Amino acid sequence: MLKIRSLNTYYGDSHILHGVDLDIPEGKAVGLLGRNGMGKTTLIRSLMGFVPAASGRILWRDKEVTGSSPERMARLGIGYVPEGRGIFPNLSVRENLVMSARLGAAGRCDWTYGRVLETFPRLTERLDHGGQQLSGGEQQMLSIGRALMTNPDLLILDEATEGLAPLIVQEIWRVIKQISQTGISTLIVDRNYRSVLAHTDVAVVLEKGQIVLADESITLLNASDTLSRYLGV
Amino acid sequence: MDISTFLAQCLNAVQYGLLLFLVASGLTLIFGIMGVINLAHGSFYMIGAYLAFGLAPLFGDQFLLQLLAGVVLAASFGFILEWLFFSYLYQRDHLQQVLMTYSLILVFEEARSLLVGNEVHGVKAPPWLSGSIRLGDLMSYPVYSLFASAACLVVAIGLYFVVNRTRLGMMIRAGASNRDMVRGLGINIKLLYRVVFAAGVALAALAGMIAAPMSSVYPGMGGQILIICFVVVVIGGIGSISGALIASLLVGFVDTFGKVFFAQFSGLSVYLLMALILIWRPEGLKSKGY
Amino acid sequence: QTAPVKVGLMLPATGTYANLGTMIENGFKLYVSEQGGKLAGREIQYFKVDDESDPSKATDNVNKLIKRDQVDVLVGTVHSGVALGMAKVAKETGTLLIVPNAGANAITGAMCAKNIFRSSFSSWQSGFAMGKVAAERGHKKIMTITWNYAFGNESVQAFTEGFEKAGGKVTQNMTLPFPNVEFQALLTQIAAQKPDAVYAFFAGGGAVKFVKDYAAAGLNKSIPLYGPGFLTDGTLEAQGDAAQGLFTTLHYADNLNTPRDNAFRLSFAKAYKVNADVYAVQGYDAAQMLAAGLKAASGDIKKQDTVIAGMAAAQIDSPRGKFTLSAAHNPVQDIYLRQVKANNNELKNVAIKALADPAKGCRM
Amino acid sequence: MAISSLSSPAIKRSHSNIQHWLLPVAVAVVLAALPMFLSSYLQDLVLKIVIYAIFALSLELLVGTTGLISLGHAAFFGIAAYITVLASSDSSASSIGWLLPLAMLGAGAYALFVGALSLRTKGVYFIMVTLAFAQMAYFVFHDTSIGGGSDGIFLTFRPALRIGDFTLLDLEKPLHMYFLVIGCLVASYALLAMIQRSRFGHALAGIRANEQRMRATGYNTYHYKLAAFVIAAMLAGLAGFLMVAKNGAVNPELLSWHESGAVLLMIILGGLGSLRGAIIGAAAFILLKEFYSSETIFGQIAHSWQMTLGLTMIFFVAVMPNGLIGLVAQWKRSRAGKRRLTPHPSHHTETPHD
Amino acid sequence: MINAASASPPLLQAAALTRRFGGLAAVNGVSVDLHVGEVHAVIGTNGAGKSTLINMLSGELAASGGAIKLSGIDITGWSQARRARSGIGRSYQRTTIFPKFTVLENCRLAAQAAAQRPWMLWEAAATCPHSMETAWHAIESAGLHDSAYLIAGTISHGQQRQLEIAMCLATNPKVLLLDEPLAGMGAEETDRMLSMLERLKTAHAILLVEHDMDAVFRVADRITVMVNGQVIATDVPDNIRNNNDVKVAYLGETHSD
Ligand SMILES: Nc1ncnc2c1ncn2[C@@H]1O[C@H](COP(=O)(O)OP(=O)(O)OP(=O)(O)O)[C@@H](O)[C@H]1O
Ligand SMILES: Nc1ncnc2c1ncn2[C@@H]1O[C@H](COP(=O)(O)OP(=O)(O)OP(=O)(O)O)[C@@H](O)[C@H]1O
Ligand SMILES: [Mg+2]
Ligand SMILES: [Mg+2]
Repeated sequence: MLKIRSLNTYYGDSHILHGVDLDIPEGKAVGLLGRNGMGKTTLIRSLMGFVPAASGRILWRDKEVTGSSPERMARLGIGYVPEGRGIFPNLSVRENLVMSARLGAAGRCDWTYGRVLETFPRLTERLDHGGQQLSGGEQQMLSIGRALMTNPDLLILDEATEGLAPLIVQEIWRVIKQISQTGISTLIVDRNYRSVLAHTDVAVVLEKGQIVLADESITLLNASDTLSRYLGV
Repeated sequence: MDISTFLAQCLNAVQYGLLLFLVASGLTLIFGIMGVINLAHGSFYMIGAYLAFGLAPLFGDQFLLQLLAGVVLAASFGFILEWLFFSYLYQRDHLQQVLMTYSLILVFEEARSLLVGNEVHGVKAPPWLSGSIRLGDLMSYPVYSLFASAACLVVAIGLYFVVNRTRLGMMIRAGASNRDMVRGLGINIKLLYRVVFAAGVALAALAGMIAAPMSSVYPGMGGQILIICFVVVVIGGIGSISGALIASLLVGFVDTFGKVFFAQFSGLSVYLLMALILIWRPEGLKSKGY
Repeated sequence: QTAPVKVGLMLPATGTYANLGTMIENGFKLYVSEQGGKLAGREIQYFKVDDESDPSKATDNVNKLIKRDQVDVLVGTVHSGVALGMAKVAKETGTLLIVPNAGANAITGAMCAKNIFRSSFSSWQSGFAMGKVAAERGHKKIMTITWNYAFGNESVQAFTEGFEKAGGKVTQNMTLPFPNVEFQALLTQIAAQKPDAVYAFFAGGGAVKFVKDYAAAGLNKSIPLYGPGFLTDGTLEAQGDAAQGLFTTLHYADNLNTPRDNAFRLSFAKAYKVNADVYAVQGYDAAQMLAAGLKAASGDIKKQDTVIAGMAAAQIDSPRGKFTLSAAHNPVQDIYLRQVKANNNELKNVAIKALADPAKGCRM
Repeated sequence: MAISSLSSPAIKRSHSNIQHWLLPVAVAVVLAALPMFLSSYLQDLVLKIVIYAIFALSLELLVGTTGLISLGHAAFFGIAAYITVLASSDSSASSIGWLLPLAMLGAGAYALFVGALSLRTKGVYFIMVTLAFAQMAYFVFHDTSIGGGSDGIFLTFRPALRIGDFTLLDLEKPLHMYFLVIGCLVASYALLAMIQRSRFGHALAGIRANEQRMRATGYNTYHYKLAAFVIAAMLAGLAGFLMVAKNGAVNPELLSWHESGAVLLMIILGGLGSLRGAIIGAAAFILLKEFYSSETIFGQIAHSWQMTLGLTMIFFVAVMPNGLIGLVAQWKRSRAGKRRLTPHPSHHTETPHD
Repeated sequence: MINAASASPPLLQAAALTRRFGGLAAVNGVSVDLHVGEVHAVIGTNGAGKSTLINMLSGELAASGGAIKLSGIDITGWSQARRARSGIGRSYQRTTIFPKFTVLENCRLAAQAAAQRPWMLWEAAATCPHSMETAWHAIESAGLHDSAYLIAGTISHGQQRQLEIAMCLATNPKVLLLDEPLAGMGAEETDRMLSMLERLKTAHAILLVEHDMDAVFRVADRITVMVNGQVIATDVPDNIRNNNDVKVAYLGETHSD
């Protein structure tokens, strides 16, 4: 559904992404791995349109969307859970969720306010708290919930389990699996590569802004030598 | 002070407070919620007053229609203004907006002087609002003032509802804290902010139009109201509509009774109030803490 | 002598007083052009600076005229604080100064100097005269109300002096901060205390709002309102019905109906397409005073002592009526009692003839 | 392009000390030589600019360095000016020796009071509390008779500095005035430049960047901010003293929010975070207005100087995101960009750095 | 089992700490002791009050009740800055750095806190040898030497997390309060960080809040488990691992070490 072709991205003078190619097939979960500072977030921000790509193409369902604004990309059906959560601190939990509610492409409405709260019961107790008053983990749940409220076709999770308690992490992985099963594609960045590989169909590894490894997740899970070379494990 | 005078003074205080609120409401929207430090707000108020002066002959007795026309004109003006001068400022240091809006004040003032001259003009209240109500044996109260107060209340309630209870309001507030994230959720924030800015301008202009028959229109009328409106917004807690309402009433009371009891120092009173409140509650009266 | 006389006009071109600045400038130029563009045979060259009615910039602005343009004569300004700043510099540099409006008593009082003249009035003059009138009209207890700033306070003091000398009593002196225009609280106090009359000083937009609020509160029916002329000068169109019948005192009125005034008004209206007002007269007379001085020195502006002596001794044939200058260089003039009718401040009678400012504190 | 707001050793290396000081020293020398060439009017204009430059520099310490935006800075300027007039003798010239310190300490004392209270608040609230205290001071002078009310009061004799019978400085003399003012600019600039590179200055910059972290690392940020506030107020007081010594008159407008706003505009126009920017901003603001309101240059349009000045500033804001001083950096960068065709690996450019 | 370190008097001791936000008791009567030579991990559900506990210990938040002692001295009323200067260093869960300064400057500013002397205006901050040395040391320990001259706001999230720790170290603290230091770090960095903690604990008292259980069980000498503001268990790791309450409330059944 999303194709990226030879994407190059700069921050000022520094060349971060070097001709990245990436395919996210319809209904598949894709893992994005790599050490700190290798360009995972940059890749996501480029494809969302936050950072303009210097060259390369982005295709959404075979339609050219290169250079689109983030709001356009989101409206195409991309839900974005950014690194660092991006909660609106001046809005209450309820408002954070309500404001982003939107029907998905083709009027799909799988994720409602009620279902999000069901998925994250902890948020129910905090509905009238401001975004800033939440604990780190609560914020993370809110951020995922908020992205789900847009009923996306592709969900991008950048370090979505950071700061979550193990039980919740399990829960999140369960939800991700559930999401994948409903036919939503996912792009997952997470430091726990084992979980990523366990919950994705394919995975790619970024090293210094280049894709150095791309394969079925199961294959990679077993290729611990190669992985340790690129991920330092 | 006997009791009837006291009550009359309270009425004065409320009325002044409500008028202040009407002007401050547009400012809360632009300054408090969008986060644009808008010094030109007083100029929009002035533009509104001059609009009333200019439109009155065209509309005759159709006062409400005239208000509507003025609001539409002002909103379109605000829309264009945002597009020309503000759309590229949000990413920059907030202080750049200060410079921009200050420059706009200069331009507006001069444009006013060139277009309509420097005289003081009166604007007539519509006939159906020009009566007065007797109050005690000496005073009487102009009906128009009561109308103005009522209009202020309506605006207050409407604005409160839109900002706090609608998704539009939530989006606006979200945009103030994290523009990028709002875009990432698929909301066209540029358009949204242009509309909000236009609404702020329209509110200021509406306040000017409503105030015109009471205060007349004259050069420099915008500058006088600007600072006091900032005071109101800040005392109330930035971005809080209900706070602004409470604050305007408070300022109305302090100003009214300050003049009566401490004439010599009444210039200080409002600022003393602000300093005390902010030292007591560093985030204004109605800060939500988030 | 062929070089023109350089006249520096320091008047407001922006802000609340911009209009008054224009009237003064036009009055001045009208007289000069009536004389064929020359005074005592000398061409007049103008230099202009916008004083912005900001006293903190007064020194800088007046220095532009004195140091940059090296003018021979300064004319200005409307705002008293700015005029005081001008007077201070004029005194230090010895530049000839004619003040065409600002009424601060100190200009021809404590700050007086031989090179400082005024073609307008002192705030004392109109206030004092109204005090006398109010007493004559049988009022005993009067409240005053004004902005808490120098001119307002001076006006109220002069009124009190005149009124109490004539046997009245000022019961309360109310002020509000300049330029606050929320009068309602004080109007309520007036209604509660029920004085015989009220003396008020405001100007411009403040005057308009005060007069309208006063009427809207219904006070104008039971408690007469008095004030110096500025309460209703140049504001009548905006004040409308609310101002009808008000009494004010000033050194000028709209229908003096003297041949001199009629001629002046006609030629002013022809030249500038608007009716002359008191500010135009003051500008006009400033030019007349300069002309008198230049004539005495046969056009040689550099003979400053002669010029000054000429000005001080002159009798000015003003549209307002002839006047002479006091020892402190302030007009000794008739103060008129006027009443508002339609859009005019009509002459009722002469409140005090040939009233001279006491020039308190002047040592010259 | 990445630019550190502190001086880093890497930048130090590329910026030799001489280069660093050359420009300011050259400017000071030129300023000192100017009276030989200028008419007394232009000399006056230079003085006005320089006094406002000192005033702007003082605010720069607060806004640019510490991140405290004050909209009441004119209060200190005005209070020092009033103290100067009120404390001066009416019969002879008072000595700069005690008058100047008195004026500055007076401003500093008020700042200590205002700062102690207002530093409890943050952001826009801080802006407004400083405004509130300034307005209070304004109304005290405007509405009471201690300083002549709204008309203000005048200095009878300008201060002088005598040692024994020898008159070192007599401010009635334009040249003495001139050199005192230039000297004060040099001293203020040097002081602030020193502060900026000192530990104190770096701590202030840290507070501006992230006060929470500064507290957590062990800085008593409140005291730091208060110290900066008082120092800035005293420098503003210095400017106020010079202003009244030059003009010989004070009135409440000196304390008004218009004045506070104007000086804030100057430093924004010049470019925040840079001492040079503050000076350039002050000069630009004053000169632009002078220029546009000059009838000899603009004829009738001079009457509409508000329009031309406003439009010019709008233009500046539109094209110069970092103020006038940023223009220099922009220009350098575009030149550097042309020189090297391949991207340079280094992350460093030269900072707008004083 | 009694750890050798526990025998010595605690360096930092919190007794019955409580903090309320309106009606919510975010931390409710929590007591912890920190000893030199020991990593004391605090784990617990999201919103259990771990960060709030650290905020109170470091002085960022005032406690609603309870007392804090540092080397036996009551510091409950001390300001945050004073506590920091007396040797309490902390890191933040949400990265809290100076984004516009270089990495080195970030650390130098932190190191400078130990020798502030703001009145020495004539001395350039950048050449102060003491702070430079300490800063470099911290940068090396955190593994950021390659990025020392980069602007902190432009390094990646994981690198910023490393900087967060480096800045804490640069103040030369005796007590380290680390709020999820491993969050956002890659496997390699995690490994280095854990080795560093093991090294540091010989001379420091360390409180570690962390959700990475592999890491916690690797370095912790003692674990406190919090749920809803209260401590449900404090014990050595092995006992915690097998504690049923903890499993239900926090670890979950499927957890494998
Ligand atoms: N705004 C920026 N300006 C300049 N360089 C940047 C900027 N943001 C990131 N970089 C650089 O780009 C590189 C890639 O960063 P990115 O955030 O994409 O890494 P990442 O793979 O997401 O790492 P992590 O796992 O730590 O989040 C880093 O080396 C970083 O220094
Ligand atoms: N400033 C505040 N105002 C109101 N409530 C707050 C505030 N700060 C925290 N809380 C609440 O206190 C509780 C404890 O928060 P805390 O941040 O200490 O949790 P935590 O244990 O650190 O969780 P996490 O592991 O998710 O970071 C949360 O429920 C949070 O919503
Ligand atoms: Mg990342
Ligand atoms: Mg936490």
